[in-house]
Parts: sequence; C-alpha cells; structure tokens
Amino acid sequence: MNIGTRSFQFHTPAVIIDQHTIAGPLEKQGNLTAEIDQFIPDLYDDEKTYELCYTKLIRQTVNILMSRHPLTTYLFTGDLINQSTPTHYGLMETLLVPVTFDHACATFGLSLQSAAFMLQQGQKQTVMVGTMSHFAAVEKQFRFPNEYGQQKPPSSQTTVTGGGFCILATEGEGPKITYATLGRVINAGFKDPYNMGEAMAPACFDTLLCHFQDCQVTPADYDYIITGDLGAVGQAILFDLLVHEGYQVNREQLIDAGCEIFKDHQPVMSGGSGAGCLSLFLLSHGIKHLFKQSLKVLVIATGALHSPVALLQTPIIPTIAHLVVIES
Amino acid sequence: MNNKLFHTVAEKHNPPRPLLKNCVMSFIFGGVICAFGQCISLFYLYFFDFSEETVGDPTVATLILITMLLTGFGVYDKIAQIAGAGTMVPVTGFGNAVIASAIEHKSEGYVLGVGGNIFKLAGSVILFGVFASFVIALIKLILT
Amino acid sequence: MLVSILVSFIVGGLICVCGQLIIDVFKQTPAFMLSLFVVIGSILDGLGLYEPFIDFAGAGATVPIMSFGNALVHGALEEAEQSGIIGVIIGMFQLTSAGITSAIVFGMIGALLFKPKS
Amino acid sequence: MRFLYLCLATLVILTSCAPSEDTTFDTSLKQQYPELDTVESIITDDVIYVAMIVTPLKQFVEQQIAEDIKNDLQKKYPAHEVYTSSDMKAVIEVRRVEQPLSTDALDKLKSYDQSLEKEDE
Repeated sequence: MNIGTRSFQFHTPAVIIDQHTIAGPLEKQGNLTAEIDQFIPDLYDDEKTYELCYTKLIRQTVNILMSRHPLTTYLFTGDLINQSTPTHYGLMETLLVPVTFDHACATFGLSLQSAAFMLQQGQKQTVMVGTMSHFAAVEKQFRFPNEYGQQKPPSSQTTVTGGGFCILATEGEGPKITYATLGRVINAGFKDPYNMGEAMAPACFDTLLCHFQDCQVTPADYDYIITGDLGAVGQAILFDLLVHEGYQVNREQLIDAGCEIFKDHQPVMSGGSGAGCLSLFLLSHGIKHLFKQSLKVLVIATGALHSPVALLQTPIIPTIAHLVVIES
Repeated sequence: MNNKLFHTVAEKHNPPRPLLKNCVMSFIFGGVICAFGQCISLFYLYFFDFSEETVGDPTVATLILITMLLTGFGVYDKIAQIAGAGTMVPVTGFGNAVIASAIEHKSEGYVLGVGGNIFKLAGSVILFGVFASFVIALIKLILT
Repeated sequence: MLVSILVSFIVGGLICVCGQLIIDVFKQTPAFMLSLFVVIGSILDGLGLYEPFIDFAGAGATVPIMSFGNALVHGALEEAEQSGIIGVIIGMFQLTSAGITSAIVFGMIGALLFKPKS
Repeated sequence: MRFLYLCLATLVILTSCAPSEDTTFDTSLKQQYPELDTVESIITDDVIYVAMIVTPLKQFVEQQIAEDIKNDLQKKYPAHEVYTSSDMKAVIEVRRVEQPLSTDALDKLKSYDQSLEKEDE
C-alpha cells in the first residue's frame, strides 16, 4: 500500500528464509570471517580473468540456493560491469529469470523492494535476491588498471569482493521486509570520484527524510540504521545532516556495512563499497547475529550512478538511495 | 534540497590528505629512485662505452626493466600507495603506466586488448610532450 | 662519486615533491601533473637550461619524466639543424627512443609473462 | 634490504677504481682553476688532453669551464693540440689509457670533448 509520496507498506511481508554469502581473501581477514559461508582463496579462483571469476562467484552462489529451493523462478539482481554481464553469463545454465537493475551499490536495496512488491501479489512462490561485486573487475571498469601505481586519497573506498544471495518467500521464519521507500536521483554537486561518501550521503539523507515524513516515524523508532557503503566519511556526514535536521540520532544507531566488513588496520581507506557490500554484511552478520534478536532496522542502500565516460564529459556524480525496513 | 549545507558538512568531514607525510615519502622514494638511477649510470660509465651525455638511455631502459618486474609481481602499486608522486614522476611511473595497461588488458587478447590499450594511461604524456616539443622547436627555429 | 649520487637523490626527490604538491595542493590528476612536467621539460630545453641541469644533477635530471620533454626538443632541434624545418618532425623521437621503446618492449614482455595481480 | 646491498655493492665497485697520482701539470691546473675537483691529463709531444670533474655546484657551467681552460691552454702551448672534456667518462678513460697514446685511443677521447661537437654544428 502506498503511503505518502514514495513509501510503501507491505501487508504480506516478504521473509528472508535462506541465504548464502561468499567473499574474497581480504574480507576473510576482516570482522565477518565467522559469519560468511564461503571464501575464495584469491581473486581468480582458478578462472582465467577477473570477470570470469566474478561470473563464477555469482554462478556458485545462485546454484547453491537453487539446489535448496528449486522452485524459485525470478532473480532480482544487478552488478557493476557493463550491462550486468557477469550476472547474465552466470545464469546461462539456470532456469532463473533475471531482473537486473543498474543502480550500482544501491542495487541490493532496489532488488529487495522489487522482490517484496512481487511477493505482495500473494503468490505462494519464492524469489531470489542478491548482489555480488569483485574488487579487481570493478576497479578495472571504473578506475585504472590494477597494477597502475596511483595513490588513493584517504576518502576513497575499496570495492568488496563477494556478496550474498537470499531467498524471499511469503511465509516462513526469518526477518521480514515491511516498508520500502524508493529513492530519487540526487545531484548535490559533488564530483570527486575518490570520495563517494560525500556524494552518496545527500541521497541517503533525502530518502531517509522522505521515509520519516511518509511513515510519520523518527530514528528513535528503529534500533539501527544500516547504510550500504557510505564509508567512514559519508556516515559522519549523514549523522551531521540528521542532527542538523533536528532528529535525535544515536551515533551507535548508525551502522555502515562498508566499515563493518573490514578491520580498522586493513588497507581499505574509508571502508568497503560495491554492489556486494550491503548484501554481504546483511546476509552474514545481519541474519546470523543482528536479526536473532527482535529488531526493527532501516536498511539503506546507496549508489553512485556515474560511469567513467560520463564523469569525464559532465563532472557530476548523481546518486540514489533505496530504503527497506526489516523487522525480526 | 540544500546543496550548500551538504557542501559545508562534507567539507568538515573530508579527511585531509596527509600532505607532510606524502611529501616526505615522495621525496625519499623519488630520491632513492633517482639515486639508484645514478648508480646505474655510474655502472654503465665505468664498464660500458657510454659517455655522460649518452648514459641516460641505458639507465632509463634498465629502470623500466626493473619496473616491469615490480609491476608484474604486483608490488609497484603497493609501493606507489605509500610513495605517491615519488614513483609517478620518475620514468618508472611512465613505464608502470604502459606495462600496467598492457598486463591488465591481456585478457581481451593481444591485438585489441594489449595493442589497443597499451597507451591508455601514458598516451597523454606522449601527446602533450610531443606537441609541446613541436611548438617549442618551431618557435626556437623561427627565432634563431 | 658519492656526491653525484647525493645530488641526484636530492634533486630527484625535490622534483617528486613538486609533483606531489601539484596533486595534493592544487588538486590535479596524476595524468595532468605528468603532462605538465613533460611540457615544463621541453620549455626548459627550449630555453637551453636543461642541459646544464643534467650536467649538474645527472640521473636526478634524466630519470624524472621531465627529461622526456627535453629529449624530444633536443632531438627535434638537432635534426632541424641538418635538414631544416622538416627536421623537427623527423628528429623528434631520435633521442627519446630509449624510454618509449623500452616501455613498449617491456610492456609486451610483461603482458606475455604476467597475469594481473591486484 | 636487497636494494641497499645492491647500492653498497655498486659503491664498492665504483670506489675501488683508485685515482692515479696527480702530476705537476694537474696540480698547477687545479691551483689555477679552483673549481676543478679532479684533473687527469695526457701530455704527449703534440697533444694535451685534459679530463676534469668540476666541483658539484659548478657543474651547471662545466662545459663552459672546459672550453675556457681549452682556450687558455691553447694560448699557453700553441705548439700542441689541446683537448678538454668535463665528461666523467673522459676521466675514466684517461686513467685507463696506456702510454704511448695510439690514434684510436685519442679519437675516442676526442669524442668526449664537448666543445668540438659545438664546432661541428
């Protein structure tokens, strides 16, 4: 049911009933080692190229979930490489229908929303949702060759290798998606591709405000506000913006998936990012730890919608953020 | 939406680049590369038939050979993260830009991948170097 | 001997610091900084200042990318003295070939030998 | 660490080439031109070849210095052919040259004389 301008309440909440997460070597040394299901030993994992490894990550995860839930027909996903090629190549041998989005790191949020909308129809079916990212493949696509010696500023973020896929159903045990707020494209005039946090924080703020107004709630109604990949910089900006707007927010209430995945001493600068960042965190630590308790959590996936070519032609980074409320 | 507010808040939280540390590191690494280059130069001066004027060429070639090894084993970008301009400004940075593009685009094949992308990063240096030199040489010829 | 190594250390280091300042203080991209250095090198040689600089600093002057611009102008002018204005085009790469050729050759060898590592 | 060893090894090799004793000609030249750091010379019946390394701060104008010395010496010894070079390679080569000076060796040494190159152009 539509409430307010861009928010929806789901009467038949979608339940996350199963999930599988996979991650790379750098994430293995991070905070979530115990909660991630599977690791790959290096960024190739016996494949010839980074892109093929990306495809393999997706294929493996999807196949594992398909073997457990063979009746699933739709997959809501998307990745960062041109036209979501890794996803589509990875799905060649399955019967899944891919519904792919191009919202960069916000893809997981939009996928969860779209899946929840589909289940809203009340069908007794399951759908798959998830995103994956691969550090080296994305780096090659968006920045410079991996071996190129270039100094990244402290505000830059590191793309996460890995991600997670989950199965949503109308019935079953698990955390439920109860509300969703869709984002708009925001251009706040930031143009530094090495500081995604500052560019994405306004979009996150915009979607949050819209949700608070539409649903007549405040941050105090939620236990946590989990952001996708704002990084340390973006998270601090978001906190200041919320306080400036007059909302009572607790600093501990804000959790950033990108910051949580890695340990402080790891060489990731401002934190993790990428399409798989939020899905990896939410489906490992979130499901196995946070949602064991009874919680009401805001999950916001933020994404930057630029491409290297577009950034050179028009130096603007438009951003978007999609929000879901998960209750357990 | 209030863009001005976003920019003031973002400015406050933008982590400053460690300027002093970067400068010291680029001084040390850049200096060491140049000093190492001088050692190679002296080596060529003593044991091969090069004079001080021509010794620059084999020195540059040797440095680029070393760069190839460091780039290929994936060490160069790790050093560059610390050294900054210290590894970019010496000719090793030029070599690294060429070699990194070549290695990275190997997966797209040798003709269109390596061949088409090898000057992806170093191209601007060659373009502006050649064009500026052309203009300057012309000016100098006309003036003298 | 030791003095020449020390001089090239200091001169090379200072040039690199200039590059770092261009990146960090003036917020320019590395590609811009490198192109700027090459252009500065060719201007210095146009003014006849780069050769004394090489005499002074040795590898401190030949190893930074500025020497690329210097070698381009130098080759162009040397050839121009012999074959007139067309020499600018003929002789441009005459002295620079070491850097470019070795970069291309080792780039190809690197592509044959190595796999990208992150 | 390996890099350090490499540097040290290079240094040891380089410094082991001990300079020969200065002749009286060299010493007098050094006294006359204080900017000279090292002087190596070959004097035969009709040729004077002076190879020099100037002090670090004077290296900006080392080619000019070499040319000045050449002109001065030419005036002083008009019967000799005088060559000078500020190239470090010339110093190394002069130390290696065996007496008596062969024409080949002299031609090679002449190629280091920067002022000759300028006359060609």
